[in-house]
Amino acid sequence: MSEHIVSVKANVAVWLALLVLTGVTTGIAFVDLGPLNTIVALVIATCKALLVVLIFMHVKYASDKLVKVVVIAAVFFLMLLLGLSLADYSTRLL
Amino acid sequence: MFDTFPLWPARASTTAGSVDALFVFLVALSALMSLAIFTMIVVFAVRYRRRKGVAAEQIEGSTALEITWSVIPLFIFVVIFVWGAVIYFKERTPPRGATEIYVVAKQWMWKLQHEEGQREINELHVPVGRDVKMILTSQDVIHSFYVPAFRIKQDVLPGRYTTAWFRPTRAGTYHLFCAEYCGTQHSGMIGQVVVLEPAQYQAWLSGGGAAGSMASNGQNIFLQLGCSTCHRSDTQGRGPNLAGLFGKAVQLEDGRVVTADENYVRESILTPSAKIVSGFKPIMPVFQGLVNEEQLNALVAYVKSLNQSPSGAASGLTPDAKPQEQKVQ
Amino acid sequence: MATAAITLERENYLNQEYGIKSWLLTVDHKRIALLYLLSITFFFFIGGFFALLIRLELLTPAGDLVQADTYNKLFTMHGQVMVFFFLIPSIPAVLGNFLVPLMIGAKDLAFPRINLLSWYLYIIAGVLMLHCMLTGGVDTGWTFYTPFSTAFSNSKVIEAGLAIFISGFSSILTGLNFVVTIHRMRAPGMTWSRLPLFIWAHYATSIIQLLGTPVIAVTLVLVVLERALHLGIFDPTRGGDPLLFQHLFWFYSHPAVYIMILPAMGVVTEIVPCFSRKRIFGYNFVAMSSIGIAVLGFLVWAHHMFVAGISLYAALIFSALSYLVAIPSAIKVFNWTATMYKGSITFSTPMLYAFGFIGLFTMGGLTGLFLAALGIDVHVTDTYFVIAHFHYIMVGGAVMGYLGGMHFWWPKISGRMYPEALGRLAALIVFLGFNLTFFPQFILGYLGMPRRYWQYPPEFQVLNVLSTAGSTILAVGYLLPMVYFLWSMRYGKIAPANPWGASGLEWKTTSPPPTFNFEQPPVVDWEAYDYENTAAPQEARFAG
Amino acid sequence: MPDSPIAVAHHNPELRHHFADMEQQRDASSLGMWLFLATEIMFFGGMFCAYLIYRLWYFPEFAAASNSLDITLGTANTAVLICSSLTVVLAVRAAQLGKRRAQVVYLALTLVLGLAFLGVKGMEWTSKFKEHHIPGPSFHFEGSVPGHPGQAVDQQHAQIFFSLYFAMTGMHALHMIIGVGIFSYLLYYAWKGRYTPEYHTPLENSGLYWHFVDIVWIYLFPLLYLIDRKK
Repeated sequence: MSEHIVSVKANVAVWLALLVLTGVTTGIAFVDLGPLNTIVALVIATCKALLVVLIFMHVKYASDKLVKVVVIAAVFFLMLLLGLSLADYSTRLL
Repeated sequence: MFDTFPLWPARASTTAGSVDALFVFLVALSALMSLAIFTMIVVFAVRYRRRKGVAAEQIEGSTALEITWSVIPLFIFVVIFVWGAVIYFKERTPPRGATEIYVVAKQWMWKLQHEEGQREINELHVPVGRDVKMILTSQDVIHSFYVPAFRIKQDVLPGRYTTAWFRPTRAGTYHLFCAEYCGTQHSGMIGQVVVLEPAQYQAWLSGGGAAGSMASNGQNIFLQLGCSTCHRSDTQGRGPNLAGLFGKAVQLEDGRVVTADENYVRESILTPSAKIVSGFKPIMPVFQGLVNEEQLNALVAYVKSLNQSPSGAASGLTPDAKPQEQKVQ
Repeated sequence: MATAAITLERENYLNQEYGIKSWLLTVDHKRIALLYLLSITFFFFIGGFFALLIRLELLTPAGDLVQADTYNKLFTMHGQVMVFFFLIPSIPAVLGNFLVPLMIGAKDLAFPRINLLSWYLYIIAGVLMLHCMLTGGVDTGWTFYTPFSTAFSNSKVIEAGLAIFISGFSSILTGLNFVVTIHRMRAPGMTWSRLPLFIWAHYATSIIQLLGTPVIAVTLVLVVLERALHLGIFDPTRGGDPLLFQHLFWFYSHPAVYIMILPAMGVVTEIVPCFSRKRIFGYNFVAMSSIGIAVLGFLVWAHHMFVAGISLYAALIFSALSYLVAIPSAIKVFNWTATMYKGSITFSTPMLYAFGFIGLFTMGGLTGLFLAALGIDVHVTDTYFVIAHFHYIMVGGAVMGYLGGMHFWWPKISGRMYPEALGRLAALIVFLGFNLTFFPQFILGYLGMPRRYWQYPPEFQVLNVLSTAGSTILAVGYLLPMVYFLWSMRYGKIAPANPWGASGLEWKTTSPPPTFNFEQPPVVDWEAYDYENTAAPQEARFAG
Repeated sequence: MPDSPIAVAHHNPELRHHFADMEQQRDASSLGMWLFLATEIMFFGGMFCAYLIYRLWYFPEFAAASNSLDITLGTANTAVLICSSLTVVLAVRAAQLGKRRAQVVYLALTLVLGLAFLGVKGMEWTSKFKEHHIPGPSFHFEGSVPGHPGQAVDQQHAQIFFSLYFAMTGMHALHMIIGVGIFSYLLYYAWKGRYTPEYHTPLENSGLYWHFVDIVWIYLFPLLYLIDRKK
């Protein structure tokens, strides 16, 4: 696996994008979108996280699929924890 | 001999029979399965034990066999799952019109109260043939209400209600256990359930000890705490009219719709701001710490009683009730 | 004898260096395995001692041997010591540590220093646990249920919680080491489909260790914080939900059962083909069933909570999912049985343990079906039925597997043979003692005797006496191997490189192996379980 | 510990005896780090699970409590952390290219930014302390539910928010402190010129860790600070 060296330009672009997204998420929190507020905030956070994972953490350039599998697996199991817990909490009556 | 060394628990409720049936089925199935596997192992072990000049025959495997012994158990499992789920569903769905008994568990004792007002400690009297619904809560840690003869068990949680129900089928005295570890005297938190013939039960019930029904106790507390100032029987109150409320769907201020069950009434008394009824202001004071579990149970029983007898309910909500209020004080 | 003398003098991992420092600072996975062996044996005897006291107390219905509080501490610490300080590290940290690099043809685990760190974390946790036990102990039950543990117990919950938190990191690092080693350190030719199934089992175990353990770690942190600072997250009087604790706890603690049983299955999967002189039946299915158990094991946790107050619908979902995990377990049992078909079977001690494992695991698994059936679970959960069920899995399964593995690889580990006749006798004693101890508990459970009871109604006494009698037999069965293993280290016959005629890579190096495992880096050009081309041992060479 | 005959053939002093070559060693370390991060996801996951449940249960109080957090400091701190991620990336890049001075500069910058984050966090915690927002006997919360100024806020439910706030940001800060420790170590060895284009695995893996901690904050920020900010 030869290392990929990301250009300064790409790195700075990602950095700027992250800063802009931070501004956007803060700004948009003050706009009333109803229940969409939470969703928008989480979508923006996920975009930021993806930028960091793919570019800063070099996952996009990894020739080895294993790293991707590990990341996806961890997120999958986290979703299991949240999802199956919610299966209880969202249907509790008495 | 049987009494000192029983091999099967007493069967004293309608649920017990159906649980036993599934249990026997599973025992038979397991015996069959293990017998099959153990026989094969023994037969192979003997038949294919090492012998001079006889080499093992290398076998890769068989996808057909693998699929067979995955799919057949799967079908059997579906049967067990559905069977078990049906029993569970019945166990968790109390029938309408069941007699209600309120249970407060604490380290290390069971406090039970009948609708009619009788209080019992570590002992519960119920009649044969009547549905009984237990409304359980705990004052401290988690306990578990367990009557092996009825095959029912329900954890008793602090801060909320859980329910369980049974219909006794046979008179007798049965164990009541705490089944969730609750501290030092966990194994001492035991009692008995006395199932009586209906006539005997009536005699026991009239034996006294009750200071008014739970609903009337609840009504007294309701008036004492001044709840009736806002929760009036007409539409003029600053709080919702409680008559006919129980069991109904309630439209909340934030758009949600909830069912007015025991936990809803409980929460609305203790932390009223949690669920604001549509059209009302969040002005009700918090009663957490002001009422104990028994009083809370009585209030819940009272709110329920407002469904059953509209006339009695009305009397509790109108200024006519003044005399009763004085009686309390 | 001349050849034996040469074997002894050959440099190996045991005689390469001497002195306490060469052990405490070693990064050799084989030496670390032995460090673990010593430490978990120590904790096994502590846990076993607690178990015997519990059984003695239950000899009579009245609480007369110890005080109620003492009894509560005994079963709590029995559970915590056995689960976190014996069963979870047992096979992975001892046999796994020793064998994973050997089986795949590596010189060591990927991170030898982290491996040593795991052991030190385990020791720190163990010392903390011992300190906790000696200065008052803890009485919450190994399950730490809130709000009892956070607001009511007067015992050393924080200390025990921290000890288990630290031992969790030991477990995580071991799992991490295994996954990386299996991925990155395989010898040339050791493809995934040639891996011994012991490796597959450990790979699956490691997945659970990696993804489950952190959840209990953070849960215990929250319990500790709640107890110390009254956060209220699990406290109903502060708006918290005690069931949330149970969800988080079982998210780890149910899969944790598979951390204990999967490696034992791996051991049995090595033993059965070897003593049947046959390839394993259905390699792919056995391998995939390990992974299947690991993944599906994460979907079933709330079946511990059917009466706890969870929603009816959640209970239905978790019950249905629980049956799914039974399928891969069943596949394994069927494949082991099928492997014996048309084999050439011998009955050495490891094989006897494998038989015992299959039998007891089958019964443990089948009674699991009872517990997953909602209607029955309501009656038998939190009773001795559950106790019996999980002891069939964890003791009947995991410990039988562990002992079987210890006998199977003892020649490789120590370079000596254990006395075969005594080995078979001990296996028999363990099997009989185990069944006498735990089978009556199934009946007790269905009769309705709740677990964690210090005193009980008199009609349960006969069965309890049987159980206590069995436990003393079981204790003898466990002491015996300990004695003759120690004896064999000095007086046992010198073990050849491959006493069983087994096909795995670990048998292709000397016994005990040299520090870097192989004289020459191995290249694998044969399939797993290639018993067609592996010579059976000469009878005389290993008969005890 | 003597090297086995095979390993002797390689001469990079950083190659550990049990690996065949540098590439295998690097791949192993990288996989190990990613697996560790996977466990970290589950570690924080337990707290996110608790957060999710209580946010659904006690949404009004969560909104009220969230509105009492300082959004300016929160946003600024997010920006600080993002900048530190950039400096980490540039430090790793400098190592890849063999530029020692740049490595040292970027690592030092990372440390400064990390400490700045912790400083701001400390300021926020201090003001929470002064406002009696620390869960416990003296807890008191006076904020109001957004959109319902008159509604009394349930103290206990608000306290749950702050319990989770302190648990989650505390655990995050602990990770930051560990990160600062690791980066001080890296700075020292970068100064010594240990990290070369052939060998800079520690730098790379610590970078992964730093980015992960950054990502946790990227989620914590909207979840804790931005609940129902609309007026």
